[in-house]
Amino acid sequence: MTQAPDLPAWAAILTALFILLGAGITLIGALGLLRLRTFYERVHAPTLGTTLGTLFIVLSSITCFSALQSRFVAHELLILLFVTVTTPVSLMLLARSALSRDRIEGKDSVPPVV
Amino acid sequence: MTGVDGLLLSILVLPFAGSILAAFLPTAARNAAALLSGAVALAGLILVALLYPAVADGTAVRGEIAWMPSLGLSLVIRLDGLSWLFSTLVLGIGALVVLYARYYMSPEDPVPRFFSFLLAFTGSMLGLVLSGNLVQLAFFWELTSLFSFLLIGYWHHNRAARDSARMALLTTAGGGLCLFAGVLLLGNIVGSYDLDRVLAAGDLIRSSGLYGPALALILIGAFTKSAQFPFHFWLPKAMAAPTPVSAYLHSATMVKAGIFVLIRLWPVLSQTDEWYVLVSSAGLLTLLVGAWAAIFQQDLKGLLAYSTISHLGLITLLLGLGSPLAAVAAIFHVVNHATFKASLFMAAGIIDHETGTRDLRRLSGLYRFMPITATLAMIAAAAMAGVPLLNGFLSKEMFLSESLQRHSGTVIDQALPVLATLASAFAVLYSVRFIHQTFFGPPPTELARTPGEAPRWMRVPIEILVLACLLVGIIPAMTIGPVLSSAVRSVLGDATPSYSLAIWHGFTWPMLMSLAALVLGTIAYLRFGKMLNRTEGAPLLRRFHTRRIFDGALAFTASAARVLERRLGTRRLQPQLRLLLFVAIAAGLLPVMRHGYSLGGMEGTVVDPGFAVIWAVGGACALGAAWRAKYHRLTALVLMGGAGLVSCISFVWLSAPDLALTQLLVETVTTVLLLLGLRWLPQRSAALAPAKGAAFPFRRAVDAAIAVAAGLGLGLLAYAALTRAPPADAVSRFYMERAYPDAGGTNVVNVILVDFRSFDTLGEITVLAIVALTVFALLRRFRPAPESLGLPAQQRLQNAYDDAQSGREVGDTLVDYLMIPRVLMEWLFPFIVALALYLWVRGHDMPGGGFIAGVTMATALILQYMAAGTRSVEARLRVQPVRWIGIGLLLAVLTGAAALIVGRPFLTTYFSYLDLPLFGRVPAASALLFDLGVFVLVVGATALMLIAIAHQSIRKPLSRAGES
Amino acid sequence: MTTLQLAWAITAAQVMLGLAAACAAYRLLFGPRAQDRILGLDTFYATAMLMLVTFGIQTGRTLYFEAALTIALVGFAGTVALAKFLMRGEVIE
Amino acid sequence: MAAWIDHLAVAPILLPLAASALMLLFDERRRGAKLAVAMLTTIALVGISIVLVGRAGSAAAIVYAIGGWPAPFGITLIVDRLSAMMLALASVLGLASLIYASARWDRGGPRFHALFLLQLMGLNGAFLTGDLFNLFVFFEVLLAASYGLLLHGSGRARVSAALHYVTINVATSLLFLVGASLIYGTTGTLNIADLAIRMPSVPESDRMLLQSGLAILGVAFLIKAAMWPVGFWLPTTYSAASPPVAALFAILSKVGVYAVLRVLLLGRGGEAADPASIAGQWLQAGGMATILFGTIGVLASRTLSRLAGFSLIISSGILLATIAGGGPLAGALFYLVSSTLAVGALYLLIEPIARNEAEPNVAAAADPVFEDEVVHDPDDEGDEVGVVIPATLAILGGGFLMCALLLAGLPPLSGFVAKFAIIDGLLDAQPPIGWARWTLIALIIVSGMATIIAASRAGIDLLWASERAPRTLRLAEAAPVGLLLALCLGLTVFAGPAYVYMEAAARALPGAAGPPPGVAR
Amino acid sequence: MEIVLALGIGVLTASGVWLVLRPRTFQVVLGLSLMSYAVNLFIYTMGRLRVDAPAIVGRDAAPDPAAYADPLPQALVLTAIVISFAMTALLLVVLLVSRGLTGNDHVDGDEP
Amino acid sequence: MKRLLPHPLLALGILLMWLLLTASLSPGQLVLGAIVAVLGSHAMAALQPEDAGIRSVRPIPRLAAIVFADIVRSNVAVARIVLLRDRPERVSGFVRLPLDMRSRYGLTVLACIITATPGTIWVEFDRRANVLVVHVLDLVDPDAWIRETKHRYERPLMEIFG
Repeated sequence: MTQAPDLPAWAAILTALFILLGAGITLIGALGLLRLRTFYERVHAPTLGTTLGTLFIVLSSITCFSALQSRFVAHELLILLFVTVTTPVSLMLLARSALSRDRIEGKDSVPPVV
Repeated sequence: MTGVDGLLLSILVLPFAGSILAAFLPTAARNAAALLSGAVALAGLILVALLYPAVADGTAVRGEIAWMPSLGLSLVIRLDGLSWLFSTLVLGIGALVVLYARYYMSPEDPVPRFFSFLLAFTGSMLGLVLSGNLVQLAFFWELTSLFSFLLIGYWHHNRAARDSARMALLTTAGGGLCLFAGVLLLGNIVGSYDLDRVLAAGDLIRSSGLYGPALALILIGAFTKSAQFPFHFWLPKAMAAPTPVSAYLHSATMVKAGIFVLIRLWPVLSQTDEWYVLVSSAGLLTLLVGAWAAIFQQDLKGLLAYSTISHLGLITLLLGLGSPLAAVAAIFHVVNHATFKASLFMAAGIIDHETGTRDLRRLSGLYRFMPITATLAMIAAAAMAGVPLLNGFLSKEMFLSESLQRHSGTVIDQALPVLATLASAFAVLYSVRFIHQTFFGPPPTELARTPGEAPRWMRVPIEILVLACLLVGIIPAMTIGPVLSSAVRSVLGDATPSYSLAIWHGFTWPMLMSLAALVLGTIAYLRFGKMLNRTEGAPLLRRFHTRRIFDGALAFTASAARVLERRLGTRRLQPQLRLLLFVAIAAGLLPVMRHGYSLGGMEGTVVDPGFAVIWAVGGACALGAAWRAKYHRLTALVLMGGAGLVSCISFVWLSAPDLALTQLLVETVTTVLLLLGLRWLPQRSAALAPAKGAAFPFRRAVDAAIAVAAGLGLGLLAYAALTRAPPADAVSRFYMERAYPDAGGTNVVNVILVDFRSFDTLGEITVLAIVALTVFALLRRFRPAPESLGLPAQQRLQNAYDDAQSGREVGDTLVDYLMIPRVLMEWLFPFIVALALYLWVRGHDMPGGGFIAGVTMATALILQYMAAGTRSVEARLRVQPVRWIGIGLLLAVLTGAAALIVGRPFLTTYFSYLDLPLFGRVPAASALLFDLGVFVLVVGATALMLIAIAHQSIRKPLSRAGES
Repeated sequence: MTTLQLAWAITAAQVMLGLAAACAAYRLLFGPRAQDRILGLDTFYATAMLMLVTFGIQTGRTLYFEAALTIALVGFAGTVALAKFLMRGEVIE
Repeated sequence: MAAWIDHLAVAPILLPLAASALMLLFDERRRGAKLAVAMLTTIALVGISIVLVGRAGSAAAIVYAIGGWPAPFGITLIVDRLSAMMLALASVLGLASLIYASARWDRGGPRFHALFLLQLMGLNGAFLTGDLFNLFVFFEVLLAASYGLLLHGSGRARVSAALHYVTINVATSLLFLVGASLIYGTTGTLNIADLAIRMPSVPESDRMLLQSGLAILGVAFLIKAAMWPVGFWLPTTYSAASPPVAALFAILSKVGVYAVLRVLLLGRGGEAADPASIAGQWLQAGGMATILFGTIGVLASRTLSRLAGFSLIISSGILLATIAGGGPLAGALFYLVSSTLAVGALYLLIEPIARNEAEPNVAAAADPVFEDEVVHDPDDEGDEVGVVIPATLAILGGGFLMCALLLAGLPPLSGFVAKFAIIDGLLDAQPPIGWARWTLIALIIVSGMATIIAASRAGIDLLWASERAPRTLRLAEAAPVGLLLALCLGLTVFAGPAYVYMEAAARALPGAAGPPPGVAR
Repeated sequence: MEIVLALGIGVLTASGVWLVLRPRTFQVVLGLSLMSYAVNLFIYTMGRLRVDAPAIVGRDAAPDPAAYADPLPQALVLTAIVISFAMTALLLVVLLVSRGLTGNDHVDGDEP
Repeated sequence: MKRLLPHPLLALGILLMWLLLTASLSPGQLVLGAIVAVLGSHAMAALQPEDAGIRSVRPIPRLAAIVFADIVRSNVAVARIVLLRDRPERVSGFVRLPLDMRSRYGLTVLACIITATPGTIWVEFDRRANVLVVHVLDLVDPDAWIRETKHRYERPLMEIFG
């Protein structure tokens, strides 16, 4: 499936650039999931995708639709905003849960309780 | 309806009406019930008598009421000579039995019920003999079985009565079913169930290929009812019934029903080899076996019962012989047997009544206590033995003379005279024994009370019957002659032979045989009389306990059925599901096998690498979930979430954004739901698993095969469909064309949901509502397993830690854990609400809609619950999901019903564009309101389900007394 | 001309996101621990959301935006529930 | 604009739905009012269905287009003789169950009345709808409500049974979806009447898919109809349910048969070139196996409720085998009505007959564990609904006897007429009559005999031989049984007109002459 | 695309069926959920695959049906999703209650 | 006013969101958005959240800029760790960060910042001790890291929320 909207050249280039950047950053973050050694290291990886990755893809989308509809379309910003707010929630909770589990199992790599 | 019709009908209706009336009499109304029954019987008798002139010449009168005309089934009441004779017997003896029973039945018994059954039985018997239709005959036949069951089991506190009633029912009703099948075959051969037409079609029937089966089935019916060997066993057992019942059922009615059918169908069924062999051999065997067994009975009623069997065998034998004269003898003997056997039963009842026992060995010399009864019994017994000047003699002589004729040219012809004489001698023997042991000899010694004469009116029925025996025996031509003639003629028609009813035909062979039997029987009694008292059961037959065989067969049936049920069925779930899937796969496969699997020619779309990658992930997730679900539930759940997400992405890829949204939201809610449930499930681990049986690998292999087959099957079907062009004129074209112009929405999917097919949506939300209510109701009674009643391990550890640490309180860990997320989730709440409202409003035009909005809203609520805890949320928000469900449902229904007010069909939408001042053109669709109902309901239902489970964690266990 | 290049760029981006999803799925499938799997699922969701946005770009339609927004706004509920279950043994207290 | 009587077509669905929605707005304390609403609704349903029966019997079928969309596109409700008859049957059975439940059973758990009405709604919808997917939706409605009602009162037996029942039915629903969607995928329509028209013109190359769909759909129906070997769930499930619920369930398995009549026979109509379809032979064989299994089960059953359950299986088998074998449809319909009423009455009778103590505690499961579990119902304490009537044993015995006769097909009630009609119809074929028909006839008779054997054993043990304390029976428990049995009696007396009606109903089914109603193209 | 989707449906179905046949209640619930995913996709395929053709019609001209994804199967899937969600919830609660009453999580309520 | 519109800022936010969603500034959408905004703020009011108590808005732009820059920088840093050959001497570990700030909202924003920045994640917080445990992917000098964080984020946040 190779198709794309018909955009002016500048918009097309920007869109392509942003989208590739965003996807690339996200992919790097995801690769981190594979490469990093411990859970606490791995938990950092997805934030790449949810910060800059999302930012660029959203930018790409904004560029594209603004060009298509000849006006500034910004509703994608909502995605960015909510992702920024919700991702920390899940990661925080997850990290704390992992910590709790490791403590219960007596792993020595985790900090003792305060 | 003519006058005759009315008369005929009232003959049939009277007993049933009386029966219903009697059933409603108070338990103590003995006299009223008896009076009613007697009046009914007498009235019937009078009606029948009035109709005699119409049938005297052998023709029939008919009354007909349409019942199921399209099936050729009408209620036909047909009275001819034969049925006149039987009706008279039924009603006449019925009246006498009623009189007798009035004195016989104890005041403690619920007598009205007895009379009610008796009358109903009478009615059924009349219905049987008056049937002008084969189906109707079977109908009343089964009714007689039924009411005889109730009569025999009348004293149901008595185990013997229960058992014998059941045995009688099973035997006769089972036979009845055979008869039913048989008459249906007959009807099929003839093309009509009408008796007249059937009787006119004898040749057609006998030449039909179905003759054999039909005959066999009808004979089984007749033989069971008439207690022919080997179906005779129920009759002696039925002596557990009150004596009036025995007197009635086993003389004139029940057992004669079988005979009646044989006579009725004699013209069309007999005259064949099959008939001769089957009927006469059954009759002959029964005659001998019954008589032989009667000799050895110690019970008065048992003796009479076997004698009845024997006489029924005699009649059957006569019918089996197939000659018209034999048929005449048979009909004649029916009447004679009825009279003397009824009186004998009544006499036996009196003896039982007066002495408290029916055991021949304990009875003796009763003549001096009850001379009248004794005399009457002696006369009746003499009739049974075939002593001259009594009616039994006449018919027996006809029988003996028939036995001398040649019928088949086989060895039976030679043996028959000897066997007939022998059977007669047996009859003499048991008759003599009956009389001599009961009435003669020394006075009885072991009786509980001193016997005396029975009440005056209790003897009257016997007197009347004995008088009949005498009259018929002495002046047959003047008494029974005309009746017999009309009966015979109605059966035999033109084939009626000439016969003479006279006492004296000179010294003929039959006369000599009779005498020989009398002498032989008497000598035998004198010689062996004492010995008979010492035997238990009849020699030769002793080992042949049909009763035990019957019981054994029943028990075997039950246990075999249980084994089979276990083999052929199962109560376990897994085999059921295996079968279900197997059958489904097979069903889907068969047409493919027949038509061949083929792909269509439509060009496919190019495979997108991203799509392929996603599905590789999705497939792996699904397989992983299947792999891990046993011991790693959480893992499996997470993996399933992955698979769900993949299917959601594919919906997006395949241009179905609505589906993707819905799938996604449902996915999230399902995950939360299953997690909520996980808390209450037992820990599982591979280490704790029980040992596996030997069949384990095999079962897993089978399951795997089924799984692969199902996956392959569905995948192949999908692929086959995908490669074909869609049907050209699919209805969806209409939806796309009309969605905007007629329904005002551009999102066709949503327009279908809330307009074209909104009825589906209404049903769907109803399902959701029902399930939510069910979940709620079920969880009110939820009691967790004891080991999951306490806090989960994590919480216990964390609480213990909080408790141990100075400066911390129990629960601090939780508060710290959730502090930040809680703030964020609280502030997200209004935004999610706004999103939900947005999704609802735009649904008609773009992806969204009430359901999606509702689930979004519910998720917002659940997030609050997760962040703040149940109590905290419910202290702040008014959460009333059940009410929301009600409101949503009502809103949707009322929106739909509003159309009815203007006479439009239900759920017709109203749609137009309003030009509002500020807003410009605004679409105003009633579908939006309908969707609001969906929205509210979905919020309520989803929240209710999740919250109901969540509430289980905060319920306080009752502190039990005695526990610390 | 640019359209074709853009199309290729978008497809490439989708493949990259697909690979990212595959990486996430690796954690999802092979753990080793429950938290890794949940992390994998969370990443998967994020990736999926981004993928939806790329669809929007590809087709030039805003239809997919709501789905993406919904994932952004409520998609984390699943992760929250899973994490809380790990921590506390139950989801709603 | 449609005549008012046409709008009545939607009332059997709308009325209970609205009434139950209304009930949800009030909490559990208003039980009396809810009972009144439920009772009024059910009585109204009986009235409406009688009016519809009258209407259907005298004129052409009502085709009610929901939402005003024309036939193959929108969803239509079809009131013809058959659906009107099924409506009447359902509402009468519902009324009887509700009266019975009012004796005390409705207090076994919350929201009984709402669930009850929704169950009726689901049934009515399934009978009325002329759309395949809508049929699925109503199947789900009635199933969901049946889960709720089955679980009403809770307790281990019910929950265990429900676990199986729900699982099997969810799997079945998936089959339904697969089948229905395949049919849509090959014909492009979901309207049942339209399907009948389109099926013959499905190209040969797509036939494989279409028939696969029909077959899978058929399996889904047959599971609901409890055909062997996919019907083992029925006796266990039904005997676990509380009596009024079980009585109402008596019609549930008939929905499967009804669906076979409405939908599967289309396949036969479509296979004009192939009359003795293989599917029909399978169905017939399956039906006969079902009769056999039911017979075995009846003989093996130790409790009355299992006996009743297996009787239902027998009746399903007889219906399926008769329908599939091209037997008399009218006779089958007559039998359907008669056996449903009889089993319903039997389920209502079982509990009073087998009742051990004077007043069973409907909520009895165990002591409450949680504080909030003890829901104090103000009118729950010592409240006598109805009058305790004398002569209990006679009434119970009489009722039981009648039920047994109906099931065994013995005179004098409608069971005999029904079996006569079926056998007569089976014999009424062009000779020679095939062995399959002979087997079927034999099986029908044998199953009747087995019913007598089992029922007499159970009845004698429970009614005649038991040494129990005098039983109590309330009017509210006896009256519904009386109602159902009186209907059977009526069906016997007026067998002629009833049969004529059913013959007309059968003639209107697809496969018979003339185009089916409900499609305007 | 078609082959990928068909394979996907097959794998989902097979996993679901395998789980449905397992003896533990939770497995059965998961299995039914997986099967319902598969069936939902299956229903969707009956409208054939359309890439880049959502069923949103324009407001102006009469649409050409061939240019859109078949909306009817989508509507059916939506209904099916909702219903299967409801049934999953119900089954879950039933199995929880069964677990509480019988003390184990075997589908038959007792260990074989 | 407070009863009519409990959280005016929030309401504004929702209105903004609505307008963004509908991508329209038509009067109709404005009115509809306003209605939704009022509804949303009432929903919030029902939850009875703590008052945010924003003291000053001046530091916000600067903070935002710092955060954005940090996010970009750490994105690159983490990407390097992932992509290039990982330094064997790189250690990751937990850092205990004693806080001075008490405001819940301040802490929340801090949590978001720390977690959203790749390479650091908010792990545990003890309310009574006001100590935070952070996991750092590339931990070179814990004390320096603590000092920097407190300076860069905590101080401005304390200015904003007090």
